[in-house]
Amino acid sequence: MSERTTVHRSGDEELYRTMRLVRRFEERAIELVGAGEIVGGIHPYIGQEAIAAGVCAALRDDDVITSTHRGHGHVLAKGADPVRMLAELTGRATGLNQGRGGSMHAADFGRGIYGANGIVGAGGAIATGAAWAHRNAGSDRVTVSFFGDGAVNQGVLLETFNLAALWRLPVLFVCENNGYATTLTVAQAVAGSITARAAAFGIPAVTVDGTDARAVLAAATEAVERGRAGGGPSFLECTAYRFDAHHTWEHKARVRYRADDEVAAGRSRDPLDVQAAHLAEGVRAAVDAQVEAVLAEAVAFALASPPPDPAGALDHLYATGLRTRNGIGLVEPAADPLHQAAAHVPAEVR
Amino acid sequence: MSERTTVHRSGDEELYRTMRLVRRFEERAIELVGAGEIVGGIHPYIGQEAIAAGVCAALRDDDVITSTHRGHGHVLAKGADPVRMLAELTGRATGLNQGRGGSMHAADFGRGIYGANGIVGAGGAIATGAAWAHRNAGSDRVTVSFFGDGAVNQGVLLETFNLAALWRLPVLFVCENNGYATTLTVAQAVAGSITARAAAFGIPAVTVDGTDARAVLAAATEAVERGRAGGGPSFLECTAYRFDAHHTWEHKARVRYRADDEVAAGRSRDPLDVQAAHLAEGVRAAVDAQVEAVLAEAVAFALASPPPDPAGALDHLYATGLRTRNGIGLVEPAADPLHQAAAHVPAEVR
Amino acid sequence: MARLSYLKALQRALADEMARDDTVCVLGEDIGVAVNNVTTGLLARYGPQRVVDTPLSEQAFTSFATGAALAGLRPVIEFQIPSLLFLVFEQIANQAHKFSLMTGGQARVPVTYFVPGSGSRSGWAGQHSDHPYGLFAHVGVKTLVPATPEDAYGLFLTAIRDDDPVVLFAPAGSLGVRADVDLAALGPVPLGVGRVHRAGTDVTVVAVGHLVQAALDVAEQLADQISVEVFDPRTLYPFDWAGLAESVNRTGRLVVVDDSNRMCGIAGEILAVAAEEMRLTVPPKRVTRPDGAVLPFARELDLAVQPQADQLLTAVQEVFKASR
Amino acid sequence: MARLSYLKALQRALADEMARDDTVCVLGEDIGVAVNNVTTGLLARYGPQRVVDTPLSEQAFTSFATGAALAGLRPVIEFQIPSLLFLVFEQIANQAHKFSLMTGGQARVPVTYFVPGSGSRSGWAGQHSDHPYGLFAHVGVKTLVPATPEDAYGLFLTAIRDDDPVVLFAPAGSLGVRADVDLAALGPVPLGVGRVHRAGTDVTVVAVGHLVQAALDVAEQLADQISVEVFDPRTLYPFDWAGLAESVNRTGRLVVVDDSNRMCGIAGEILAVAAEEMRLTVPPKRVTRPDGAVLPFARELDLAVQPQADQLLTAVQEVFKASR
Ligand SMILES: Cc1ncc(C[n+]2csc(CCOP(=O)(O)OP(=O)(O)O)c2C)c(N)n1
Ligand SMILES: Cc1ncc(C[n+]2csc(CCOP(=O)(O)OP(=O)(O)O)c2C)c(N)n1
Ligand SMILES: [Mg+2]
Ligand SMILES: [Mg+2]
Repeated sequence: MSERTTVHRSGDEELYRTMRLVRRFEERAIELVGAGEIVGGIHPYIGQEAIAAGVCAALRDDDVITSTHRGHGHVLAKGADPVRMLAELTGRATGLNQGRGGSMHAADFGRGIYGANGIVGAGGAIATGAAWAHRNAGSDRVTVSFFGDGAVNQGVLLETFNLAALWRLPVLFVCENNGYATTLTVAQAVAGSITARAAAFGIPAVTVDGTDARAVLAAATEAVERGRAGGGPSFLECTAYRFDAHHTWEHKARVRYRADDEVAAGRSRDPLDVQAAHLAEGVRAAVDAQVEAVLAEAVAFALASPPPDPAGALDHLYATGLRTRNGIGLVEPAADPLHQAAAHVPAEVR
Repeated sequence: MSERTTVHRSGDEELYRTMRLVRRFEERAIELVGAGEIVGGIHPYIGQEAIAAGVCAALRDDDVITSTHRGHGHVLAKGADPVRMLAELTGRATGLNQGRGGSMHAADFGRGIYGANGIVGAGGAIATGAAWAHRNAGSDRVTVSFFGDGAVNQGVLLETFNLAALWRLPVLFVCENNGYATTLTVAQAVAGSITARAAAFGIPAVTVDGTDARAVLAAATEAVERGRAGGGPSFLECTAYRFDAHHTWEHKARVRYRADDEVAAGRSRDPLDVQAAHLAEGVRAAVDAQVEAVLAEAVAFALASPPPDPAGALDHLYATGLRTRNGIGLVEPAADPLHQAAAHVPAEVR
Repeated sequence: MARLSYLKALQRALADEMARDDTVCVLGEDIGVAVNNVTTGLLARYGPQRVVDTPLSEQAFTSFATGAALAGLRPVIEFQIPSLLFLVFEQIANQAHKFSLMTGGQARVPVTYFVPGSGSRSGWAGQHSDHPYGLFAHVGVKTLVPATPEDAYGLFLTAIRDDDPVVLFAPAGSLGVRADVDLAALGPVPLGVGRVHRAGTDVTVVAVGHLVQAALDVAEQLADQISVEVFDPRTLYPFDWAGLAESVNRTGRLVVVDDSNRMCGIAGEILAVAAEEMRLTVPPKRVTRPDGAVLPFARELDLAVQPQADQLLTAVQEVFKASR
Repeated sequence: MARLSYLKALQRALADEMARDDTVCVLGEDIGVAVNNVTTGLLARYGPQRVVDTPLSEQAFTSFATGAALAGLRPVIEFQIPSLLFLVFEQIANQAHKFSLMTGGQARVPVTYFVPGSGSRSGWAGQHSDHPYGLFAHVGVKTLVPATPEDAYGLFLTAIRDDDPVVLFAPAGSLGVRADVDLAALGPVPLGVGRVHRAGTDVTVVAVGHLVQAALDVAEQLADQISVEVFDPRTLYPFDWAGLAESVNRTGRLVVVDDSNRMCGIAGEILAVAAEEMRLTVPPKRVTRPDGAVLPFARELDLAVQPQADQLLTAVQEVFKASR
């Protein structure tokens, strides 16, 4: 592992810190959904924290990720500010996306987070194109695309495996197999195996225990190093169990698709406990307290932040600042004077 | 092989007859393109005749196929009337599709030919859905989907492999690997191998010499019998060389992508010669003469047939006979009084 | 008379058609447990041969339905998100829609594509809030947007029985609408026949989907000043041009309210035909989403991008006041 | 002055931009050997890093271009068939188009999608003959349809330099158009600025793409009876409403000719805006493809479904004769 890649998040304590941050972020977010402060609900990441933490600990700050509808874990683990992230979820002008994206589109381009995505399987090709741009620019940056088990049935993702393999691109495909795509089990949805799909394109594909952050980190590190060294794409299937609902609407409208004892068994192996076992006496409690403070600040900041001004509803519709007609046929001036200058331009490539 | 499946086209002579019919049909069609009688050109099937002949010889009349942009071979081998087929290519009212489809959409539902298709990879899911309908209706019909090597990079086809495998449907995927997708070689386009893509979904996948009709027939028969018996989908990669242009436009605008000696080598193994070697003395000449007569009739019939009446340009736009506005905003009555009754209703399912 | 919700009407229509015709089958994601409350109970009743929980392979299962339809079935596909119709646009517009003409009438593709919850569901943001009915009308796929429980029932029936591909949008804003209906009188609603929900003499308001309720509210609010006729096309394609002409030729004044993008949307088409063929006495108006709209997440912004009742009210007043 | 064909203008524009800006790259099928004669010579000059022959994976390479654009490149994608844009509608309309707004302006997606040979190429039949520009205008993706060699050059440049996704249609009927141009004066053409090809005072004809030539022919034929102004919007979205208003407010009479489906097409939008905002003195008309058109194969049928010059001529005469 080169020195530059040994980032601060890869120690046992930091892995645990990331996981705890994600866990408590989700728990607070679920409360805010219940309180009506987060509109539209969320897809909680609880139970899968070791995957985001382990994979992102193998990355440099300038590496890139694409995420999913269940994206909070990835976004936080890649280093987005939890305070601005929560402001985004609560639809505030101070949010990562100025309140324009919400849970399913949270992004932080400055940290290589090319966004959560509302369409299953859509991030893979985007990640692979970014990896290609970086490679062609002579950079050794690596891109990671996270997706669920449901995504391996999406044509565009399978097409993407071919492009990545054909052109030996520095991309790591991380499939989070949490057993379900909403209510459909992997057995009902996937003929053959998940790793076989990537392997068919000649992509090295392994399965790791996605509840063990150390194991995930080790596997991801190997894959990321291979990509950085020009060895092409890799595929990692990380198994875990989704502790909570597919989406918070399930909290109200209970749909029956998982037996109670299955859920209990799934929850019995908590990835946070697995990781905490590696910590010295007292560390867990100290980290937990730090995380609590961060989240208290995040909630306070989010709730105190102003909502966006409706006059700017169409700001950023076009990166060039083009204004077209509104719903009654008028062309309004941009409410946000910065609308032309805000786009992120990656320095390395241009 | 059950008695019903031993169709008349599966003997050596009949295999040769089918191949010869396809070959000469294509050669006559190319002449008609040059003469301006076939507008828009064709994708010649020359060099691949053993594949259509061998696969279709394994099928019953009530089995179903979907075809491609390079579809004449499949359509003829499955039993469409060459006379009405040529009338279709020349855009006549007497054509299989009443002149509405042309080369890329020729269909004959009465013979289970669900149509050539202008979009690469599009037939696979259609074939698989038909196989599902038949299976659920208690029929033992099998469906074959033909496609080229280029199609294994289409997401929808890869998705379809999963559905077919998951639901164990009686469908045979036939990939005609003729070395090129237009100008792109298989090596440039396909990471891993073609058969590995199907195998990844648990579909039995084999490669056969697609210039040897007997070999194709044997492999197809095994796969078709498996499907008929409830054994699920199969995948057959048939290798061959495209003797002629990707499309007849190449005859005018030469694009360089195949070396002359490669083309010469490819053409040196002619599937018609391979199959003719199995025929008794004199048989080849006799069959050739019969085919010549059929095609002479086809050309004469096509050229003598009337073009469709422009007043009926929108006939069949809707199966229900719905008429909507034409290009100047008027609703014209149907020119074809049969427009409501023409749809093919498969008796077995309804 | 029974109280029927729009959502229950959809549920009932599908159940009734499956009982009546055993070639009707339904495919979609999570329809076994009926996450959208339309396919409730069907898996238990009809089994996995007719009620198919699909993997997340929208393109494949959409053309799979085409193949099944060509082989004689009448598949219904439930899509969880309106923008999934973008993903299968090739399969609907370029395959299913074209089979009949391209085969010279040999084939028909009776598939119903339906989206329970189209348009904005607050907080679902940019990729889950589209209302792409205009796209289907443009390519010529039959496009239905029922606004009431009776029409939800009747148009769903009609869609399933139709021999062509049909897209049915059930706007999120309509799912909760309730009405007192005579269950025995429910039946198919013909394509291309609009419905006048409220008669009026001064201004014709054409409203699509959930905006029919908004239009009725506005009409009521203005009742003492302006007599508003509320016309619901019910099926956008084919469209009831004759029915609309009857109304507009009487009122001479037209406002359209439509929750889809302005540019090349259904509202524009309606204004165009009115300008071409009807006796407008003053310039017509439309209230729509903006050009190229992407719905922002925050509630304030999301609402600001959807057509609002007060905009409609203003437009009606302006059209009424405009001099001939 | 040099004689420049439309096709050569496209070729030159792409070559010039690749030379000027090394973040410009091009992806597509068979572009290495340049089957469409636009990417001619580029592979040899710039190598496979910037000129990428892609497998038949349109969805993946379209979003791949989005990713590359997010990382700082300016990809251009050549599509062999107009209906391939149906196949990638999700990737353009739901991904590339929405990134800027959904990320609150963090991201931009400067990708150009271009189709050399849109509309009917005789004999290519139902799935190869579409003109789906209206779909992109509806969802709000910048949509360009140049009609002349200069505009093909200038708008291709503009598309590539634009920071948003842009779709450029080069109609099959335009590729052979030639003009005498001053090569040194060629340059970018702004979005949303139409062009009056022929000035006139009686009737404004708006023509899109290759139909500009047809409109000019009709104008010439009618020259001794009717003074026809031919307005070419050049960019359908954004549209030059002000430019059109200037013309229509002068003539008071409007005919639109457009080779796309009637329902919810660009011609309808133009009529709608004219009815709302311009001083029409008589009802406007449009000549288009039929509703829901699928182009039949046989030449006679194919032609019967496309808008014809004689239909335009009749429409202009009718609008001219109509009483105020
Ligand atoms: C292409 C697509 N199809 C359907 C949906 C609706 N949907 C959202 S999440 C989801 C399940 C995804 O399952 P998986 O990929 O396993 O991820 P998980 O939710 O388990 O994290 C579905 C069906 C969607 N967003 N995109
Ligand atoms: C989805 C799609 N992409 C591109 C095209 C344009 N096109 C037509 S045939 C062809 C090559 C197909 O190659 P292959 O599948 O190997 O079949 P072959 O032509 O060799 O028979 C291409 C690129 C198309 N028709 N459909
Ligand atoms: Mg999952
Ligand atoms: Mg090939």
